[in-house]
Amino acid sequence: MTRLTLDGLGERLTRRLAGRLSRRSALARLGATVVAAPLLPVLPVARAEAALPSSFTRNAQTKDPTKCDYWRYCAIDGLLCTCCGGAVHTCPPGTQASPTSWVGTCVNPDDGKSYLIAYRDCCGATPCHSKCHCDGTERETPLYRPQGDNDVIWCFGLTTMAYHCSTAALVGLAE
Amino acid sequence: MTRLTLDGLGERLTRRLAGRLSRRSALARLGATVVAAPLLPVLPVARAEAALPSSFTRNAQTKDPTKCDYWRYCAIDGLLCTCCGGAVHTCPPGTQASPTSWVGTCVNPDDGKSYLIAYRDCCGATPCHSKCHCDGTERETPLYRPQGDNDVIWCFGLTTMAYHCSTAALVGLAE
Amino acid sequence: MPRITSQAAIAVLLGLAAAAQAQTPATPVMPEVSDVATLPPAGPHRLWIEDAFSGAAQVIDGDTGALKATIPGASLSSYAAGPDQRMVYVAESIWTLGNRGQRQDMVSVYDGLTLKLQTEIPIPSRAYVASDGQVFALNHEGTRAYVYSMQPASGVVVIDLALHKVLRTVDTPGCALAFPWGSDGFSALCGDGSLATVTTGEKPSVTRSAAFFDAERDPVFEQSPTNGATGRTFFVTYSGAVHPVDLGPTPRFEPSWSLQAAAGLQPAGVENGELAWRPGGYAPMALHRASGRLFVLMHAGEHWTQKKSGEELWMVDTAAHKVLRRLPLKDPCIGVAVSQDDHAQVYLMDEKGNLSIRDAQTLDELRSVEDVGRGIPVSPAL
Amino acid sequence: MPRITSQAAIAVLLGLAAAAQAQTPATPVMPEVSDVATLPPAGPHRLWIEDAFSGAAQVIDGDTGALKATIPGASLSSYAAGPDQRMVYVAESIWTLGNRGQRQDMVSVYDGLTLKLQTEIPIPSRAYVASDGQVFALNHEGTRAYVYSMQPASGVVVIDLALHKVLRTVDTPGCALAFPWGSDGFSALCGDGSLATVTTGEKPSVTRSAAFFDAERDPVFEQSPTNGATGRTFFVTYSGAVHPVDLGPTPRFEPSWSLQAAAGLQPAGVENGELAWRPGGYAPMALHRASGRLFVLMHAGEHWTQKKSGEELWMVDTAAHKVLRRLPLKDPCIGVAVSQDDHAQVYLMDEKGNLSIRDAQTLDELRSVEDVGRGIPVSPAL
Repeated sequence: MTRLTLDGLGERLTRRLAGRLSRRSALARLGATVVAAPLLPVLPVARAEAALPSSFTRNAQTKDPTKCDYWRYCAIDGLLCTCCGGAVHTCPPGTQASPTSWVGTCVNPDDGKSYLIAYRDCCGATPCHSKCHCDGTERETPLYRPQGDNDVIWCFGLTTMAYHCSTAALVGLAE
Repeated sequence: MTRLTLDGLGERLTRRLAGRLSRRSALARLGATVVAAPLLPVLPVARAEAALPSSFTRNAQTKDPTKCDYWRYCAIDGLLCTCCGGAVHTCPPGTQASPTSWVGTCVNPDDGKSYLIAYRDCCGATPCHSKCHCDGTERETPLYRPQGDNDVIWCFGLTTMAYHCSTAALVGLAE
Repeated sequence: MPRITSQAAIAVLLGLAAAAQAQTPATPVMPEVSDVATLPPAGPHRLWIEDAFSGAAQVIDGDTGALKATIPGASLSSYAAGPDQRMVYVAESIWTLGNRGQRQDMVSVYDGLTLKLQTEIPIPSRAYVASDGQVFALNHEGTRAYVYSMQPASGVVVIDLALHKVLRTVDTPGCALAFPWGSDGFSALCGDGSLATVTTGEKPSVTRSAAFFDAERDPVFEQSPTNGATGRTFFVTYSGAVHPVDLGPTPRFEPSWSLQAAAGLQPAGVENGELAWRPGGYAPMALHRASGRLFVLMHAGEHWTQKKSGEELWMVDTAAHKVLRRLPLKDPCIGVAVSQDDHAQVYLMDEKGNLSIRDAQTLDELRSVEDVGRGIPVSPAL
Repeated sequence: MPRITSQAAIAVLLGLAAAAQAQTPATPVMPEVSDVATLPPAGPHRLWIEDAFSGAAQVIDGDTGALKATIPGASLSSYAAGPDQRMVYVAESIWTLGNRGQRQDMVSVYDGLTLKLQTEIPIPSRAYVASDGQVFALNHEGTRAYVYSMQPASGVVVIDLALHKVLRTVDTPGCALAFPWGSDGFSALCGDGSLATVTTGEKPSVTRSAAFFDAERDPVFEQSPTNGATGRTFFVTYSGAVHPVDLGPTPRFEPSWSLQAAAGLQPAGVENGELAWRPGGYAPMALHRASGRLFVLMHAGEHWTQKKSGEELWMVDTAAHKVLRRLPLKDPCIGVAVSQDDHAQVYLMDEKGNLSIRDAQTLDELRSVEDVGRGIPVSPAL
């Protein structure tokens, strides 16, 4: 609807309003999600694991969340907030945690279980100078399956989408 | 005057106008310079050379303007436009040549003469990805002698001051 | 007394009357005038290096390796060229205060020779993604541009490039990207593995095919190469299955075939632990449209390594389903592009940011450019 | 049914109802909530790494070397902190369309613990320079900020940080920078080698001293260290002459002395070919105010090498005019900073972007941080 309305308006005005309107709508629609966030997960659970663990899982560790081989990062793409003044599921000061996220299913090598990980971007500031750039691609899907796409800037519903870094919050067991 | 006027206005408005007004005044005052550009030089001529040439001059070459030791770059600071689709005194496509510049006095090792070089920035586009970054510091002066300060973004009087790269135009003999 | 005049002007500008007076005037000689370069008309070997995060696309001459210009762009912009690259289009999202303020989505229009900004076409929204896929594409005539938008809902903004205005936004629920065909049609890929066929006239129509790939376990690359003039498209899955489809009002699906089989190897599977040669990278493949030759970056790895850099470049005859050449790469490559002329060039970007320019027939290296910087190679020829 | 609700919401947002329905619901367990960190109150060893071109300042804990936060800023911004770093100020120039559009100059005000934007103070203009000098400075009480402006004419914008508004702009023709002293005064350096003394009350007054250095042949560094509380300032020339001045309503000039002589060497001259130890770099010196110790990056070179990286760090007793230590540097350093506490730390940034944190007494290395990235170290303590 938003768009149809906009098409009626003059170009300049359209541009001035576009961002605000579409963000508003996004926010409205996101309301539920935001509230319900603690009780996520929404989202795709991978099919039963194959007998053999994935190459990422076979090499994953559970001790150092500032390294790309940390078990939760099987599908992360971006700068680790753990290197930027944040933590595994904590955004650095001055940034905003996105209410939306893409999702990965990572195996914790300590218990061999699969967990859902919500990769929430921290937004609203210039990118972190972190050297910790990782690009996990396990079950990472293209834009037509956005819930698994780590190329998307996941800052929907925030006042700005300037990307700063990415977190990996545990949201549930996958089995 | 500009400023006194602005002080009277509301803060928001002040901000909206500030850039435009100050740029306008700058442009107005620059008119003469722009027009007179072909007959520059304005500008500080160094005192008589010491007997010995400077270390930059002793190592300077006159063949390759994409290298930092090219003779005209004795006081340049920035990305060489010669590596960005421009030339020694030509801005790359899509950028604007600044009507103002800082000035250096460089010795051409071929004739041993000192020449005035106007370092004009090319502005109005994101910075060039050039690997050719140089920082000549011969007679380079601090902000209180801006005509010799190569830390200043010399894009005064243009519609934007986004820095792209720097050129080195020959403007005259220094003796 | 021009010198006086200009001295005065500068003096005022810099507030340095005192200093200026003190200066010895220089002997007037004919000074060099500063000017601005323009690009020559684009030849077939013009190349773009697109850097998603820093923004800006470098314009490189494949015949010399020289950087000729920079197309300005905000972070996470998408770039496209019109016919003969006479016009250059940048789809970008800019906030009025840089990292905050009012969001502004637009397609900025630049003259292809001067790179001077011609106009900005405001658009309601666009997908803000670090994607090299079909998020911004022109039809083969260069009269329409399609911008994929996912905020708040999935849709495609249709732009008339003659009128410089948005015609409409077509909702594409569950489907993304835009593979243009004909004058005003495009196809999109859907989350259930089907294809959406969209006509964008007064009454836009969206029809969905049956699923033709498993979008969850073995997705097709969003960078799958397409020919906007014919609709001929090769959707390549992460595991290397090639689905040839003739896009159009009624898309024609051909049986899929395997890149590995085309090289005389076992087709690759999708189970953990299964090592095979697989396509991968950030710009993993490029199609030479006239010859139907596909150039694919391949690496040895398990499934879900679709972004891993290529260790070999495979030259594939898409008609004969045959791999004609396997070129081992000294340094792993993140992207490949190919020019569209008869004496085509292949462009390879390695992980260190070095560009290799090769003859597309022989794959011999013609020249290499060191330290071009992050970014993927793109041949902007429509 | 929160899961249903949120599924629906996401489904709408992403237009993926179909896909979402298909998904197996996960076993609900207590999921982690995403939150945002805040900074602890600043200790004396908090350090900023300021990157002029990319913008942003990294906040680093000198006791661990860890990156604690990033202060956002546009390209070519200047950064300053209020008392106890409870507030952080960024003087920046932003165009509404990034590389084009409407220019907006402002001082952005951030809370020192949350780094949340509090307000933006619009200013008429500011010098748009890649300078690490005194272009943006607070008085020692943190009640006033001074922004140097050179467009169109030389002047200083005076800001009341309690009212968050510009009080006035004082014209400083022929003079630049702002070295604050007292509650509402500052001094500026002039192109003829003199000092301008400025009071910024209702009726601003600007008085000029006689020239005390040769601004053309041997300028003083714009990064010359100053003590806003006492006005004590050491203007250091490119050749290493130190001019102590007590800034104030009536500045008191002391005879200059030579850094080289303080090390038992010949004072350096300014003629070509004269090799000597000289100060240099992008942040070439730092003053420990309580002890009066000056830390200077020195290199062996001829005159006009004022930006060359330091090959030694000299620790200088400014009262005794004596170099106490000469520390050879393994890698050449572009910048030095020092904390202001009794157990002070010295911060050295080398050309490779590695940070060395040292005890200011012994100059022993306490820790080093690899690859911090471009930028100069700054101790933000007022």
